[in-house]
Amino acid sequence: MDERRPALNPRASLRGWRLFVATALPVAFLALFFAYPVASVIARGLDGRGRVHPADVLGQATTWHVVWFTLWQAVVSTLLTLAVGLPAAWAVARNEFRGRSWVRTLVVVPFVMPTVVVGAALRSAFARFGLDHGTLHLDRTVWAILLAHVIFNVAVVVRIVGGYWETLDPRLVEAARTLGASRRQVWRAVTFPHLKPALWSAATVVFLFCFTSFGVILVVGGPTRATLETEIWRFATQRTDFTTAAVLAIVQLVFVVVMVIVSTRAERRTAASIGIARLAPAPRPRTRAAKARVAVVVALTLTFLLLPLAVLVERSLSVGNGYGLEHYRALMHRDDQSALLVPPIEAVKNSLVAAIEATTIAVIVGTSASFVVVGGRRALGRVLDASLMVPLGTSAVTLGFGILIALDEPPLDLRTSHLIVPIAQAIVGVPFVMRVTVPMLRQIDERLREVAATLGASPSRVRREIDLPIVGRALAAAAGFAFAVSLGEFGATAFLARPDRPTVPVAMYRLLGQPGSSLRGQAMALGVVLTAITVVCVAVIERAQRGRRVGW
Amino acid sequence: MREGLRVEDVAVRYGSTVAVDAVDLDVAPGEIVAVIGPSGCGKSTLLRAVAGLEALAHGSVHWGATDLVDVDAHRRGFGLMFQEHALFPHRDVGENVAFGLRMQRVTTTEASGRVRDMLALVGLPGFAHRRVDELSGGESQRVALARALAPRPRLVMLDEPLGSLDRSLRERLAVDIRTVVRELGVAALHVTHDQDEAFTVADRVAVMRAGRIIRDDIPEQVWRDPHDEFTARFLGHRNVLAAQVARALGLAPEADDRAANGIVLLPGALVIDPDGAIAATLLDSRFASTVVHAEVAVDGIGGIGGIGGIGGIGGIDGIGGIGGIGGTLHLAAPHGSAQARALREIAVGARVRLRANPAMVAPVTLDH
Amino acid sequence: MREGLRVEDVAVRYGSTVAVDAVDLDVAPGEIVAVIGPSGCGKSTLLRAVAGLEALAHGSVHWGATDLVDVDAHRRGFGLMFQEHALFPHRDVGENVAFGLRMQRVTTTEASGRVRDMLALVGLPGFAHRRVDELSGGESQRVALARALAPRPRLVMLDEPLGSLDRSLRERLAVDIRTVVRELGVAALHVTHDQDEAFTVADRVAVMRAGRIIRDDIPEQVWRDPHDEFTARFLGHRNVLAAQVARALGLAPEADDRAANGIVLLPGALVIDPDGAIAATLLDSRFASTVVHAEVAVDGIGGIGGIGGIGGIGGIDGIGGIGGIGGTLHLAAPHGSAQARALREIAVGARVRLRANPAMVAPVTLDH
Amino acid sequence: GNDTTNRNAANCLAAPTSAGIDPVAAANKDVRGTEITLVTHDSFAVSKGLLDAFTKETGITVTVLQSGDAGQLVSQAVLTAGKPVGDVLFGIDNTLLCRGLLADVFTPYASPALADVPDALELDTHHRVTPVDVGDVCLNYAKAAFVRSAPPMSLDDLTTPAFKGTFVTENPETSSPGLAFLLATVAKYGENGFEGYWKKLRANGLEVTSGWEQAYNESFGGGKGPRTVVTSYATSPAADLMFADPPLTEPTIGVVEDTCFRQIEFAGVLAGTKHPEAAARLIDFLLSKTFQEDIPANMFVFPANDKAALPKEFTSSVKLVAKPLTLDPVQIEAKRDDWTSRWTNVVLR
Ligand SMILES: Nc1ncnc2c1ncn2[C@@H]1O[C@H](COP(=O)(O)OP(=O)(O)OP(=O)(O)O)[C@@H](O)[C@H]1O
Ligand SMILES: Nc1ncnc2c1ncn2[C@@H]1O[C@H](COP(=O)(O)OP(=O)(O)OP(=O)(O)O)[C@@H](O)[C@H]1O
Ligand SMILES: [Mg+2]
Ligand SMILES: [Mg+2]
Repeated sequence: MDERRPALNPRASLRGWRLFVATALPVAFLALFFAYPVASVIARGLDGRGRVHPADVLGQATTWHVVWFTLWQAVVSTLLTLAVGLPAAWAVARNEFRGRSWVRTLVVVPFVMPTVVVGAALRSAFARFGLDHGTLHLDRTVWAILLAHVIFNVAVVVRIVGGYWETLDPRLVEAARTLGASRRQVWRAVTFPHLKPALWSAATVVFLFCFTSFGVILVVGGPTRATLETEIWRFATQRTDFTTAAVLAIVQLVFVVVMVIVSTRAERRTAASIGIARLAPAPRPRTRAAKARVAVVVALTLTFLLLPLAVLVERSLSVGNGYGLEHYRALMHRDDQSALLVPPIEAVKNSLVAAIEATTIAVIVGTSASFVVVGGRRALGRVLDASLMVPLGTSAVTLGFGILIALDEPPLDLRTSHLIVPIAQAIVGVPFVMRVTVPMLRQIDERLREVAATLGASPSRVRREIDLPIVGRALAAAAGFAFAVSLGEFGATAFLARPDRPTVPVAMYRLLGQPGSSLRGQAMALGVVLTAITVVCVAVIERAQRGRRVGW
Repeated sequence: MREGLRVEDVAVRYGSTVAVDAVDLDVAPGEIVAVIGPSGCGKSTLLRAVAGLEALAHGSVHWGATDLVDVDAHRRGFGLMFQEHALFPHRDVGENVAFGLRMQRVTTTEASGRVRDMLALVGLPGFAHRRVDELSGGESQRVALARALAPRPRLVMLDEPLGSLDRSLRERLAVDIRTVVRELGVAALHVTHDQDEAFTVADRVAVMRAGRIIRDDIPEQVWRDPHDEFTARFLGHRNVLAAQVARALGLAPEADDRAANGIVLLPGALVIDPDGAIAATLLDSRFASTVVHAEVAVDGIGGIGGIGGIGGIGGIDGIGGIGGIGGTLHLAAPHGSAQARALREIAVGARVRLRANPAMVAPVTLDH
Repeated sequence: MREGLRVEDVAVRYGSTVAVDAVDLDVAPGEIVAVIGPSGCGKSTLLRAVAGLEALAHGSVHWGATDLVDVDAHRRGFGLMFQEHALFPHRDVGENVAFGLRMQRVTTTEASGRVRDMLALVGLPGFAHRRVDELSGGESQRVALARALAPRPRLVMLDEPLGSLDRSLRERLAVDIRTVVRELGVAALHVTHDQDEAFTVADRVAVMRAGRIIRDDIPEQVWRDPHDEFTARFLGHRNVLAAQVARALGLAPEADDRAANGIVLLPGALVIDPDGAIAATLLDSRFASTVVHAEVAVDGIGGIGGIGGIGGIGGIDGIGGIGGIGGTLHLAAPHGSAQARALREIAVGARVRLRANPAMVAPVTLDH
Repeated sequence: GNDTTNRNAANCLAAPTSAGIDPVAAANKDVRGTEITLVTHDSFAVSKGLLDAFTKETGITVTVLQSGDAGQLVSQAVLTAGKPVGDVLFGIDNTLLCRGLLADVFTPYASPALADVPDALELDTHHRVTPVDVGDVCLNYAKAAFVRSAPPMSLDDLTTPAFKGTFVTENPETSSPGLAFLLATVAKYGENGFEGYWKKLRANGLEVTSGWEQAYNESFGGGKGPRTVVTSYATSPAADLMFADPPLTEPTIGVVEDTCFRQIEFAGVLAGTKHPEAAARLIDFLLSKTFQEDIPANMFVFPANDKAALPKEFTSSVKLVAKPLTLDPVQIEAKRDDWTSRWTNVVLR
């Protein structure tokens, strides 16, 4: 019997040149800006010119202590973040209330908070509650690290899981309730299984962030804590011992690769058999108890996440022995003398330009890759899905130094190009975009695509008319995220030789790098400005998307 | 106070739309009440409100003496089969059916036996391990039905439970539902758009219109005496006449305490009879499964305009357009009857004489 | 070669299940073919295969002379209304209906006019700006129907388009669909589980059973001469008798070229007649919307066991259990008929005499 | 092979293999229109328009690339040795000097402007690097905290009960001033004695942070924090004065002069540059009065050029200490990792 191929299976319909482009783009991006640089720098470290033998590094007990600590703190941080983030995700995803979209926006604020400020905020909070000394002291402990990780990463959970949560058909919950399921049973039987792919997604991102956490470990954890990331940095930059750094980088890569293979696979497997066919708006909480639940969750989350912001604002306003706007005023007048500082306006402009470029790259590459993962050939999709996550779990030093030594020949001598900063930031943004879009694309009811096809929509039209709008809101959330991440200057950019286009965080750190109380105040004021810009931009990005479609 | 569902003066709003309004309804244990009404009249919303899934804008829902206003959906012990099935996509067919049993902590062995029985009841034996996305529309509907019945809720609410099934299966399942409900002594609300299903299954029929229950009576009574044009048309009675037209045909509405300004001709009210008093022209005759339908234009009543069937929500025939030539009446001749044979012999356009049977006429209030 | 759909020897498999098997089917432009069959027989799968959404395990689908094997779904110009509606959740009602028009680059003004017309057609004027999750089941079905019809595809396939609607609306829309299809000269495949809908709307009826089309004929012909027990029962004919039982009742199957080993009694085949030759006991009588149903136990044929209605996929009555006492036959007396009046006067359990009308009998092949 | 590593640290100051740039040729070559890149660390700062003066004078445009701290800067230079990211590197100091030299990062260039620079600063006699500025890492204390009691006068003071719980310093593994201070203790107590000193510091309630920012701004609180003694720079009082809020007449921060470790920052022409002459001109410019006088108020270190005038905040509040603690760069290169490891064992374990 002749098995004839399906005339159309819209999900697997990425074919021909479109498949090629959609695949080539992320593959080239990954190969050029990640795989090749990282391989180069590791090869450089292992070329036998080093002072130590690679095997010796693996033989040291301290190496494995560091590995163990890195691993467990990342796992525990991830679990804690999920625990804190889920109620918040529920509150913004399943409830309509005034200011809901602002809450969604505000959770990204920690992403642009300088680590030193978060550290300081934690310390003052500890001091306030008497947790800075005595038996219960948390300052400079692992607990402080975990707490800081939670503060930074709750946004990941709220955005990835929350966005996905909105696609849960409320009738399933209702069906379970009429069958006698209590709230908890509904969670276990319906909600949790539905959320699993998004939970894996969010967990992956959070884990990778915590696994490669740098500032938090050094600043919040204090000098006694070391993770693979800080050790790679120390060996590569402070000791110029590229061999040890390379071996540690390999160890890090191995763990990350295993993790992303496991998690992307789990994410794939937990996808439901019946997809999203309904996007009902979240209801307003009706009963007083329901309202109270939402209010409490929102209030606690915001308090927790915005504590650093409060400290930042307080410091930016603190002048002499009182409060005032002097620091902001000084920022405005800095232009003319400009000894230490880049003019703030220019820094803001540089930041915004870089962030827009980074976000654009991340969204284009991430979306193409997502479509390949969901709609391309299966093996290819799986490989791409996992491998695009790896950069998120790779040491910024490895990547930054890799770019430095690998992309050193024209036409790819991007080391000094202005584009290198947004590209490096996009390397972090792409996985975000993917972790938001892939599970959602997978979850879209195939019949919607089929209907569109029978109404005359070509596969690319289906993607434009069905897939993109449905994931649009989540995609906007991811874009907002990528934007914030870029504004907050994560990752490899710190290890590139950056062109003299100082961004706001750079300007801030420059101000903080000198003695002088007014400089510190101005740095804080600049931090507040950055936060405000971030909130506004993220809000604009998200609202632009939402305005386009019916109430959704 | 005796057990059973008591819905009192309930209203449900979606924003400014009132989906359910001033509804009163009682269902005793062991009783099945069918809720019928046109699409969008609020049937599903009523069930959702009773289940505790929609907030009441007004009124109350009681079980016996207990006000359920503060009782959560999962504590009401009311089962609801959703019109859209809402099967759990992460669970296979058997697990879907077993869900309510698991919530009741029924032992696994008992549950699996019950699942087997329920699946057999709905004609899907051996489907327990099927994925729910591999079911046909009707199969999925039956799984939803099995899932709603399995935990034996004290009130079972079925929203179009048999809508996607063919007639023979529907008839069998309607009888089965009735048997199950009776045996278990549970109360049941059964939403359907099929009056035959309602008549087969229900002890009482509640007719809904635009959010309100306008009639609540035993099926045959509703059928024989629909009270108003809307109900009459909804039940498939096509000949609704204004009083003056009826008089012209010699069919004056009975003296009645209701303000009837029209009549409905029940099936059999109009027969072909060479000696009949009514002269008409055969406009169309159409084959259907139990009857042959015919449309006739009755002489002399076209101008009066009192004959229904022309547009409006009750507009059924779609041939109302020719009402301009003369008033049309509908005639249904059961297959194998002398009527049907007679009809076959009359060509479209030919003259025909009809006799009206005053026994098969009921007074109705016309929709203005 | 002339235009139109030609399905040849098509098979569709889901893993090891064969959902559609050896199906041949032609639909000419302007023609409506109804596909009927029990739940799970493969109707939806057949439509999906024709639309290009399922791989053919065998056979081919042509439009005119063009083999469509390499033509993607979106290039076939075939519209498909899904049984589950599958409305686009991110678009409002109007945008859903306009979708196909946009794909055809119809101008916005024309499109919005067409959307308005289509929504009016399905009885949802003014719904254009509604969100689709705020529709009732029947409303959502009608939007799906409007969406499928709006772009005027050369072949329109409707999968249970009227299943969630009440009878009067269904009848009106069935006629409207027929009118639209005729006017546009498009070909149509109309899946339904309602034989009346099939008869109203279709030029031909294809009866499916377990993936195969076992009959493809004009509606009345199928009804009058169902050929086999399955079809007969599916159409609601309840009295299917083995040949020897038929002979015992004096109803020998006609000489026929088919290997008929049984007969079906069409409605009107059995009437109450004090002078009738058949003696029986009235077991049950039940009110329905067009007829009064009655079950009678015929003397002398209980032991033979050749009377249907007892279990099996065709098991309809649910009262098969009493078949042990004596063979039961089904009797339907149209309301208002003498039959119905006669039935009312006979008490359950009383003796009754029946007459068989050989004209309303058709030979059938029994399912073993 | 151009790694730090295969060669003995001892010969890092030995003569280079390459000939270097001829100052005369560099001075005479027409370099107008050349674009060169200055690679430096994040602390690099100059007044606005300063580099424009250079451009106007020479026709050379300068792009500044900044990356991380000095350690990172040197590591990157080592990694890209031979294929440099830029043409001139500024910001390698004496603690890292040999690391750069061993990797052959620089091309020798003896700038004529060295005439105005004290010979003591020219650690590399082969002119692969040119000293640009000088600074000291010293203990700072909050004057307000020592009104009634005496401020610390020496390293030893910090181990006494009077200073229990007052001192915060940086981890030498992660911070440049932290490393400088460790080297100060090595210079003071010797290779075998410094661990004992740190043990006593630890017993006396030492606090260690990962970076300067945390130590100075958080723990020391810029002079108002819980800790009253911190490892910082000799110029901190000047910065404190310049950027005080509200303005001050007297610095609130004092420097313990006997604890200072001398840091000299160098610039060098990167080997592999395509514009050696223009790069050489930039080195000249870095030593010029224009640039040198701009250094103090922007980077808070002292100019290497004797002739450069200091701003008034500097003359009034700070000075380079007369007898700083120093160590030979060769020795630093050979032992640094060992010292920091030992330090870690004593202080952090
Ligand atoms: N994806 C699938 N995988 C496996 N089996 C399937 C799948 N979809 C349908 N089936 C099976 O194929 C058969 C035909 O299904 P189809 O949906 O065509 O039935 P149908 O005639 O439309 O029934 P209904 O009237 O209930 O909608 C059924 O037995 C069904 O269980
Ligand atoms: N979530 C909602 N928001 C706003 N209006 C709604 C919503 N759900 C239903 N409606 C409207 O309320 C009315 C009643 O809806 P309901 O679903 O109860 O109708 P129904 O009687 O079940 O109809 P059907 O037979 O078509 O299922 C309809 O007009 C519908 O459009
Ligand atoms: Mg409904
Ligand atoms: Mg189907």
